[in-house]
Order: sequence, then structure tokens, then C-alpha cells
Amino acid sequence: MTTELRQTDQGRPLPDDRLKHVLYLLRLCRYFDERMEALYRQGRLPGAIYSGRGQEGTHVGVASALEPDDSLFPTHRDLSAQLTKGLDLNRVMAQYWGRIDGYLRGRDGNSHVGDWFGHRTFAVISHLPIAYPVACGAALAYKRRGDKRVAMAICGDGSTSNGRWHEAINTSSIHRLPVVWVVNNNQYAYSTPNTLEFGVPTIAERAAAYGIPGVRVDGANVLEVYAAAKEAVDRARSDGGPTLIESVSLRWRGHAGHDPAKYMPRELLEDHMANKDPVKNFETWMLAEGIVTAGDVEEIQKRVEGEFEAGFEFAQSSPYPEPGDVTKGLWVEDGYWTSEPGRGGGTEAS
Amino acid sequence: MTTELRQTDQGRPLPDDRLKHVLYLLRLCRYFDERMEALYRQGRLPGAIYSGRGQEGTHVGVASALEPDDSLFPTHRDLSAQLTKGLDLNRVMAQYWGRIDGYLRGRDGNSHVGDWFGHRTFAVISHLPIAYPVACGAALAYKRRGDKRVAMAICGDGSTSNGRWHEAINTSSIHRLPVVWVVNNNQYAYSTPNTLEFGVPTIAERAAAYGIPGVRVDGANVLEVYAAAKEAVDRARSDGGPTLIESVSLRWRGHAGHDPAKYMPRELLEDHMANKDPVKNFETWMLAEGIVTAGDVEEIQKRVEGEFEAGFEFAQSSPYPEPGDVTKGLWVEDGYWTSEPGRGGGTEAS
Amino acid sequence: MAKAQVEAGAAGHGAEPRGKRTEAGEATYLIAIAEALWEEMERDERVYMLGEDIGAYGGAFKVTEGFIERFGDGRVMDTPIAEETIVGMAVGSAMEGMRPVAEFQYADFMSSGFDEITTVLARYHYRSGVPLPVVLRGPSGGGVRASSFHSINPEPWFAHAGGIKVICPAFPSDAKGLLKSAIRDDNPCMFLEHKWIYRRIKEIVPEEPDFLVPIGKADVKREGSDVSIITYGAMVHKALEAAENLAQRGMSAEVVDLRTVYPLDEDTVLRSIEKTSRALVLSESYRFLGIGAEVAATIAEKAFEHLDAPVERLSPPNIPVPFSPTLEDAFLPGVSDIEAAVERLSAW
Amino acid sequence: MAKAQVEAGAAGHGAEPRGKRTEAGEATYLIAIAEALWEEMERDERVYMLGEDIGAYGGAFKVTEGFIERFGDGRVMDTPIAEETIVGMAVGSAMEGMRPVAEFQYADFMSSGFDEITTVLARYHYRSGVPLPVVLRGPSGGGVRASSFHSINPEPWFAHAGGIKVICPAFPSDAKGLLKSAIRDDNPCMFLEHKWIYRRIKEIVPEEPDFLVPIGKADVKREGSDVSIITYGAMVHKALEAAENLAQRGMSAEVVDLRTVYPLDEDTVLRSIEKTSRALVLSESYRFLGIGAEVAATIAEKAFEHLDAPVERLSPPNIPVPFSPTLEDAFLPGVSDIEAAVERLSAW
Ligand SMILES: Cc1ncc(C[n+]2csc(CCOP(=O)(O)OP(=O)(O)O)c2C)c(N)n1
Ligand SMILES: Cc1ncc(C[n+]2csc(CCOP(=O)(O)OP(=O)(O)O)c2C)c(N)n1
Ligand SMILES: [Mg+2]
Ligand SMILES: [Mg+2]
Repeated sequence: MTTELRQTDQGRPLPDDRLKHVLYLLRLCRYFDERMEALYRQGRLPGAIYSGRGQEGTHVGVASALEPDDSLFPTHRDLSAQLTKGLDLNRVMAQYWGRIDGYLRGRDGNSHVGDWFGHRTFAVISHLPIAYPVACGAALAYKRRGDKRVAMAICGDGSTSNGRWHEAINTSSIHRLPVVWVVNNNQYAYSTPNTLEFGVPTIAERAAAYGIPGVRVDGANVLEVYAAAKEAVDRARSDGGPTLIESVSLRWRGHAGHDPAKYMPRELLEDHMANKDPVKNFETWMLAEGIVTAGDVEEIQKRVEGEFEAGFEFAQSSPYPEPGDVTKGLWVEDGYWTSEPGRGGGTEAS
Repeated sequence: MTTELRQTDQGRPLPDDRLKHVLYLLRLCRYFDERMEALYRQGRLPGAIYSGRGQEGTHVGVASALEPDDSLFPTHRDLSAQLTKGLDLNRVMAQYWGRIDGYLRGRDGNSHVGDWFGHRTFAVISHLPIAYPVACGAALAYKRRGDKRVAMAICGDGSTSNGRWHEAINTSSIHRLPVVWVVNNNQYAYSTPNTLEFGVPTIAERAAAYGIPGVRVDGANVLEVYAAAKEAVDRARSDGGPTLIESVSLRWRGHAGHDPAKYMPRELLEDHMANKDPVKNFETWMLAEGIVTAGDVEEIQKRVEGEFEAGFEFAQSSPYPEPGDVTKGLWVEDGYWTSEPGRGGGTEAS
Repeated sequence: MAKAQVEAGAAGHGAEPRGKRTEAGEATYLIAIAEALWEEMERDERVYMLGEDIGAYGGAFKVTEGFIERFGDGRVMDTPIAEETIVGMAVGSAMEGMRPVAEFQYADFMSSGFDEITTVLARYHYRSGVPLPVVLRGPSGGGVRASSFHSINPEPWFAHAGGIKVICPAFPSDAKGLLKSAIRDDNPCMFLEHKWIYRRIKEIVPEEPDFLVPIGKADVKREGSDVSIITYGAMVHKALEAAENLAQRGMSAEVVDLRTVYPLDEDTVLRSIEKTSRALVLSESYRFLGIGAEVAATIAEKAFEHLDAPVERLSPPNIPVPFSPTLEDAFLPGVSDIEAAVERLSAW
Repeated sequence: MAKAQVEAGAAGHGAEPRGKRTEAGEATYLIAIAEALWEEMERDERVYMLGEDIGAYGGAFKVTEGFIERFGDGRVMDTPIAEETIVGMAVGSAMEGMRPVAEFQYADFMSSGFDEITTVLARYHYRSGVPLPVVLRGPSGGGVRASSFHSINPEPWFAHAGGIKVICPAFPSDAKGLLKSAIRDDNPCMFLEHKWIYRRIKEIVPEEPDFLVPIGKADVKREGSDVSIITYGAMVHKALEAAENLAQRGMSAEVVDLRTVYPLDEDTVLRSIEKTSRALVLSESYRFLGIGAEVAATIAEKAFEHLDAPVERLSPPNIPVPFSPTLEDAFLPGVSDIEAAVERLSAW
């Protein structure tokens, strides 16, 4: 039941190649986020965007602690965690543009994505935090079967006010389920600040009410996040029960693309952007440690940009779903999801 | 944020006449509970019964701390608290027998009673703990209007696993609402013991997760319960925000009339009945303090029995509701609830 | 036509251990349900049960009595009072290949898990292709003096959710065969047991381990030629009683038991209307947007040319189920109401 | 017949402060709603609002922009993300004489407060006689590419709850007058705003402080003689467009706007059918047990003798609202679908 702000771990918690991968992921998520917002502002991206900028340390950090077989139950804000889990950028982008090659075959948009059969991520549902209880169920299955697997769920600070949050954590505690509860405390729920969401200083301390360990980490430090998540995942995997992790950062952008976030104090944002940038922080450390050179970083950035362009092209050239398929696949026996989907004619933009 | 087991307060926290009234209430609730069970077993009482036996210290104790204008939001188990608040036994019993003179005009039965316009008690709804959020709303009204009034809600230990419990307490904490949250921890939810309901030793300690005071009291000691409730009510009334009170007792009978409670360890029950009887405990103390004599007690008992007999007679002779009125009163404009109700012909038993 | 017998006594609340058939081999509806659960638990170890007080206690209605002794608490899981989480856990475990059967203590408390049921369970497969073989079961319906919060007919809400099959059997054999089908189905199923029927109706129930009744198929429980009574659940028994009385007076009512209310077996319904040309739609769910509304609208749309009279609906008004006997009796459609409606329709 | 104009642009998400009527005095549907709230807050200090981000932010759709500056955070209350508690608080404060108006960020999240809505709010007055003047409002409906969790039409669920009046206006004036009526009503009301309409439809809206539109009264938005189109919400605008197109081809469709879906104005509906003898029931809620089911069943039952053709229902299939434009367009009834249905019915 420790609740403490962890210090940056100055050692190397991961082999160099994995550290480089973390840097790649941070850069990828940041670039994706920026470019998608630009496209949204240009009116070239349909639907909504929910920026995870400033919170990449949290998302990349926690998801890096999972094995491929472990499952992840994210929200709208957590695309970076899904990308960390391994989702294919092409298919993610096809989803944003409503195309048949999206993971959900055009049936849902934006970050409401998931790839259960491949990377074991739950296709995001808006209602908050509705996947918390579902994560309990996956963890229950692992425990019952003796699988050494772990479920991880993420939600935001505001979601902790909801009854499902309490129910799921409480139930996981009673049955010591192998689950890791992550709260991405980005200090706001839409326009609502922490002070209007709960009456205690931290979320991590609430773990005591469930008799489980709670830890508060600095989301600006991906290694600190990773270390806490790894400990929690290991604990869960060795039948030590659930953990609550609060990772603190700031939502740098509005709630969604349309929100200018005028309610957020300018100084708070400026401080975070200047001093608590998880991408920059980690890059600086990597350079200082000599794990990467400036040239490596440039290369990573090039790779990221190339992947984004490729994803964009892929999405634009992927066809829309066949309108006649709209009613298919409600029932398993329709066979829609086990057969090739109809591809409905030409594309819009390319 | 104190969480402690309070010692019996050996002083006299109330004037003697109020102490005598407490004894009367304890005796009344006990007798009512026993007689209703007997009638149920004889097949003379329709519907269900939810015994509060062994928990009278909790119910009479907390409700005694309320002023007439304060509101009470109870559950199925808390009839003793409603009787303490002042409900008319005749009308309560008419409700059990489905008669028109019941508080709900025969539309609901058993302890699912309430008298909002008179004694400010919420008509119990089964779904647990569905009245917790409603109590927030009443408290909000008091606070907004500057009324020096308090709302009190009661639920059982098992109900604390439900999301609404968390939501309501959390919200009350954020807005410092004048509300007192009572948990009647009778150690079981139907057949489910505390260990399968939550993963912490006490419920009171969970108050810390909301930044509000939490206190655990001995339900076998009505004065200890009363003192804690009084402190909480006073705090709420003077804008000090909510309090969580866990009052520990044991459910002496099954969940409802049909349940023999075979899952409950015999020794646990015997210990409670022998040593933790809130009625006997208080009576002993009253006699020892010389506030009542054995003769007074006998008189109280006589009064209680007389009132029960009168209630029974009243209920039996009250007519059933008019069948033709069944659809009336869904909407306020029907006028059903502001006019005299139709009284549907003869009675059954008398 | 199914053979059934109405027991004299009231439902009561006493325990009745699983498998206690009568000497003649008859099983009550409750026993038939327990048998289906037991057999499927034996057949497939992925099947497990979760719910409140279903373990040592055996469930509020004692449907799961004896199960924890046989299958252990790993497969008979007592949960906290957290319906959203019961459903969510069922979903999550189903995603990982288990086949959960969740018991609601009363179907009334399904509203406490409504969001997980309608937002996650009902929509997840359509969106993502992940099968969710989840069964939600619970006692529904009125007529037992249990008032507003223990008498609900929630089937219209969930039938409107789109992605959940909703089953409301009236007879022990149908209950057994349909529950086994539901557990074997790869889609979410809601299985609504009617508590008025639990111990009242018994019949000889097949014992073959693969006895299945297909989901989505109605059954004509009594043939007739003058009027079709389309109904389900406890009302089937009222309809059969009314039909019997009407027969004495020379009127011939056909009784169609929907058995599954969603998806609806339109073919069987329409075939019956083609035969009789008159439809009485009888449902225990509230009139407004109750199951009867969908059935009546379907008949009006698809059997228009066959109708010799308006489609009449008979169902309770849109009010909470009241407690007092005078009120509940006025609330529920009764045998004489059914007879009167059939007579009205016949006279058209 | 109401005058309306379809704006060219999409709804977008940008802010638009309350009261910004056009120079000609026209108000959008969104502005009309904001005016109703503002005027009732001014008129009666018992009226207050609660919901997520309705204060400083002004609500997800900016309906309550400027309110907190005028009325303070005591009457414009930002709540945590706790829908059960939002409803419960509304109920409790109404019991103590306040008149809450709760905003749901999207009507989709009403399912997260379902139990308090249907178990407490809908039933409490019938059981106990305590009036609950509570308004729940939120943006509903599809057509804006917002996919499954931001496009719901929840009205069938709540219309089946029994004790809540469910209002679904299609025009700015109706929205304003009905919302004012709802706030003054002593019963629970659900006010479903259609987000497709918010900024698309504008018209001259009355400014009198006591301009009220009665709850439970439908309105004939276009007179016609061949076929009645019974509908509500965004579909009214589709129906009017179809009727206009049909008129060019010599067919006369009457468009009945229900405005309130529960209680249903049977009289107006039946009068229209008596006139045209043909009914197309058009609804944006899913077909199965959607609002159309109740309307069709009512017509079939009560206007049987007047019908020259089957009652036809047009509504989306029972599936989650899909995101992709090709899919959502196939999902929603379109103007040409309506025209085809009217032609089919006319040819009967
Ligand atoms: C049950 C529910 N109510 C309301 C919403 C609307 N909504 C979407 S995101 C959001 C704020 C979420 O805040 P938080 O949990 O802190 O997550 P963040 O967006 O900051 O990552 C709200 C209110 C929702 N999705 N679900
Ligand atoms: C939401 C909900 N789920 C299930 C039930 C069925 N139920 C009635 S009482 C009860 C046990 C309640 O236990 P607890 O909260 O400890 O109260 P107690 O009966 O012991 O006073 C249950 C599960 C209910 N009333 N509400
Ligand atoms: Mg947040
Ligand atoms: Mg208890």
C-alpha cells in the first residue's frame, strides 16, 4: 500500500534495443498526434480526435511492461498505449478514415480501435470506464485457467468518479485477480479539474480502500512509469493481485479536436511543455547515456514520418465498406467477421 | 479521518425522557420484528419480511440523531430507523397487508415503506444502494438554500461493493454536502460474508479514500452509535461535510423470512445473541443507572404489545385499494395522491 | 402440444434441490433449468457460473443448489453486489474463451447492469468480431405479490438492444432445451425465467444430454381456428386456460408460444394469422413498447391481407407492478380478460 | 406548418453563444433550447442545472455557454462523471422542492444512469405520491458521423419506463416551447435534442416568456391526402423533403410530427390516418421495438377500418450506428427510402 512519488530510475531497466524502441514509440506517438491534429484542422480528417500529447510517457511506459499475450483495455485517450502494444499504423489510420481495412472494418472511427485477436487490445468504448469490469473478466479467465497472463486497464482521472471504477477494483481485490489498474491523471476530465472529480489529493492513495498497492508516478518520466508498471505486472503474474498506478501528466491539447481548452491555465501548460515533456526528457537521457546519437534520433524521426505517410496513403487508398454489408455480423453465425469483407468501390481522397 | 472503535460512553448523552424513548423504540422494534416473523411463519403475513433483529442499536441509534426536518434514506433492513423517525405503526402494518391505509396506499409492501411528506423518510427501493445518490440530492438542496438540515442514508455492508455507493460518497465529498453515510455492517449480504464483499478489514477506513471522516462503532451499543451519529449530524449541519459511519452488528435472522441462514456459524450467532444484544445491553444500563425500574420496563413492554395489537387490528380492518384505481397517480395531474383514495370493499382477515 | 400441470400451492421460497423429479419423471420448470445448467457444466468445462449467493446458498430461488459442491467455487462464483461488474466480468472472460452464465438475483436488477449489457455485450461483436458467448439469466415476471422491484418484465428493453437474443420460456422442456441452446450459442443470450412458473408447472422433460430447443422458434401450444393468441412466458398458461374455457363455449383459439422474443419467429406467427385471420397479442410486459407492440406491428405490416379484425393487444398498463392483491390482479391480464378479448375479436 | 430552413454547413463542434439569433430574428434549434433554459432559470429560482462540463465550458455542445456567469455555480453545477449520481441528485433535490435540469453530455450516456432513471425517477411518484419535477436532457441521434456511442436514439427504452414523458422536438420553436413546458411540468421529463438539427435548422421563434408548446401533442407539419408519414425528430426534416419531392410528382403526403413520443398523441395520429388511409411510420430508433413499433401497433389496433394498405415501418436495422459514411448512410432511412415507401403505399 505504498503511495509515493518515485524518483527517476537512473539505471537501465531495459536492454538498449528496447530502449531505442521506446524512443521510437514516443516519437511515433507524438508525430502521429501532431499530424492528425493538423489534418483535422485542415478538414481532411473525418470524425473526432482525442490527443494524447504530453501523456506519451504514461501510455508507452505502461504498455511496454506487457507481454504480447497480456491484454490491454484502453480508453479514447490511450491510442499511444495501443500503438505500443503493436497495432499496425496502416490499419489504425484506415479506421480514422472509415475504411474497410481499419481494425473494425469501418464500423467505428478514431481511437475507438482495438485488435483483440492480434495484439489483445479491447476495441475502445466511449462510456467511462466501461472496460474496467471487462478487464476483471479477462483476468478472471487467466486466473482460473492458471495462465500466467495479465490484464491491464487504463482510464482517466475523471473516470475514477464513476461507479464502475470502484466496482471493478473492489472485485479484483476480493479475488486477487491478475490485473493492473492504470489511471492516466492528466489533470482534467474534459474541462473539469481534479478538484471537482474527487476530494483527496491523489488517486493512488485510494488503493488503500481496496487493500491493494497504489503508486503515483511521474508521467513525464517514461522509465519511472515503466518500472512501476513492470513491478505491478510481475506482481499480478505471480499471483500477487492487482495494483493501482496513477501516472501524472497534463493533457496538452483540448479534450478533443474542437476544444481550445481555454479553461486550462496558460502557465500550467507552458510549464509542462517546457519541463515535463516525456518525449524530450527521454531523448535527452538517451543521448546523455550514449545509447543513441543525434544521428540515430534523426533516423528514428525519419522512420516515423515515413510510416505516417505510408499509413496516410494506405488509409486513403483503402475502400469504404460495402453498404450492403451494414447489417452483417451482428450475430456470429452471419460469418461476416470470419470471411473477407466486401470492399465498397472507390476511395475519396487519393 | 479517524477510524477507531469507540468505547461505550458511560455518561448520559440525552435527557432521561429521551433515553426512555430510546428504550421504548428498541423494545418496539424488537417486538415488532419477532411478532411479524411469527405471523409470517403462520402464513398470516403476505409478502416478505427482512428482519432487523440484532441491529436495533444501529438503527435506533443513528435515526435518534436526526431532527424531524432531516431526511432519512433507508433500505429494506432499516425499518427500525424509520420507526425511530416516527412512522405510525398502524400505517406501516397496513402496508404489510397491502391495505389502502398503508403509507404507499397498497402500492408497495413490507419494509419498502416511506413517509416523505410527514417524517421525511424515503420510500425504500430494493436496488442497492440506489438511495445513496438521492440522499446527495436532498443534501444539495439543503446546502444551496442554506437550510440547516441534514440527509442521512443507510445501506448494508454488501451494498458498499456497488458503484453507486462510491459515486455518492465521492460526490458528497467534492461538494461537502450535509449528509451522513451509514453502513449497517451486519457481516452478511444475504449469504455473502464481508470477505467476499471487500478486501479491507473495515468499511470505515474507506472514508480516507474520500477525504471524509470515517468511524466504526459497535452496533450493540446504542449510545455509542448515537454519539457517533450525533457528531456526524452536527458536523454536516454546521457545513463540515459528510461522514461515513460503519456500525457493526450481526444479522440474527436470515436475509428474509424464507432463509434459514444455515451458512452462518452457530457460535457467531450465539455469541452475538448472548453478548451483543443491543436491546438487552441498553436495558441493563438503564436499570443500572437507575433511569428506569423493572416496573417501567414492564410498562414499556406492555405499551409496545398494545401498539402492535392495535396496529394489527388496524391493518386487518383497513380495506384494500380500489382495483379501478390501479392506473391512477402515475402522473401528478391525475390528482390521485392529493385526493382521498378509493377504498375497495371488505377486508380479508378481521 | 406440451402437457403441463398447474400445481396447487403457491411458489413459496423454500429450497428444492436440483434434480428432484417426481416419481413419474416429471420436472418442474425450476428443476429443468437446474438440469440444463448441470449438464452443460458437466459437458464443457469452459462453462462457469457467476452471481450473487449462487454458491453455498444455491441462489435466491435455489436453482444452483448443489452446484458448488460438485463444481467448486472456481466455476460457481459468488460475486459482490455489483451488477455492472458481473456483466463486465462475464464479457471479459468470454473474450478469453470462457462461457459464463451470470445469474441475476431478480431480473429487476438487470437494470443495475444495463450499461454493460447494452453498450458492451450487445454491441461488441458487431463492432469488432469478437464472439461473446455470455448467458444472463434471472427470474422475471409478476403474479407472486412481490411488487414493483421483484416482478419486472425487462425483455422489451433488452430485445431493443439489438445484439442479445432474448428467451422467455413457458414450459419446463422448453426451458431446458432453450437454456442448453443458449449456453452453446456463440452470441449473447438473455434467459428470462418466470418466477410464477418455477414450481407451478411440471411435465416430463427429455433427459438426452443433447436435447436442444432452437432459439428463435415459436411453438404452437394449442391448435385453433378462430383466433390466434400470440404470447409467451406465464401468459401462455393463462392463454391455454382461456382457450380451454372458450372451447367449452365452442370457440377455437390457437395459442402461439413465442418462446424467444428476439429474434422473433415471424413465420410461425404469420402462419397462424393466415389460418385464423384474427390476432390477440398477449404480453406481460407493459403495453407501451412492450413485446406486444412489436408483434402487433409485425402482423399489421406483414399479414394485412389476412386480417379480418384489428390486431388487439392485451397487456398491463405502463405502471410499476403494484403490491396489493386487488391492484396486482387489476394490473395483470387475467384469464377472463383473454376470453373477453377473443370473443370481441371473433365477433368482428 | 412550421417554416424551416436547412443550413448548408455541417453541425461542427464550434461554440455559439446563447441568444445569437440572426438579424431576421431566427434562432437555431440550439439557440432556442438555450433561450428556454435561460428564461426558465430567470423565471423560477428553484430551477437549476447540473451535468458534466456545463459550467465554465458551457457544455459539450455549448448549449449552456454564458449561464454560469449569469447564474453562478450554485445553479449551474459541474458534476463528476457519475451518471447514476447525476440522476439521483436530481431526484433528491426535486424531492426537496428544487427543479433540476440535468444535462447528459450525449444521450448515449443515459444508459450509464439507467437504473436511477427507470427504477427511481420513473416509478417514485406512482408508489409514493412525491412529485419529481426533473428534466433530463441530452443530444441524441445520428447522421453526424459520430458512430455507435455518440449517436443513440434512446427514446424507446425510456418511453417504456412508464413514468417519464419523452419529448423529441424537430423544430426550434417546438424545442423552446416544449422545453419550457417540461421544466414547468411536475412530472419527470426526458428532453432529447437531436444533434443533427442543433445548428442546421433555424426559424423565427416566439419570444414571449410564456410561450409554451404542450407536451403530448403531435403537430401536422404538412397537410396531405394520400399517405400519412408519422415521425419525429430529425426524420421530420427528411419526411418534409420527401413530401416536397413527392408533391412534384403529384403525390400528397401528410407529415405528422409526434414531438412527444410518450405519452403518444393517438388522436392526431388517428385523425391523419382517417384522412389518408395509409400510414408510413418513420423513426430513427431501431426497428425492433422502436417508437415505430408502438405507433404502428396503435394504428393497426385503432384505425383498422380506415386502412387501405398495411402500416409500413421505416427505421434503421437493430445494429449499432456504424461510423463509415457508406455504412451510416445505408443504416439511416434516407429521403429516397421515404419516397419509395410512400409510392409503395400509394400503389396499394
Ligand atoms: C459514462 C460517460 N459519461 C460521459 C462521457 C463523456 N466524456 C468523454 S471523455 C470525458 C472526460 C474524461 O475524462 P478523464 O477520465 O479524465 O479522461 P481523459 O479524457 O482526460 O483522458 C467525458 C466526460 C463518457 N465518455 N462516458
Ligand atoms: C442492485 C441489487 N442487486 C441485488 C439485490 C438483491 N439483494 C437484496 S438484499 C441483498 C443483500 C444486501 O446485503 P447488505 O447490503 O449487506 O444489506 P443487508 O441485507 O445485510 O442489510 C441482495 C443481494 C438488490 N436488492 N439490489
Ligand atoms: Mg483526464
Ligand atoms: Mg449486510
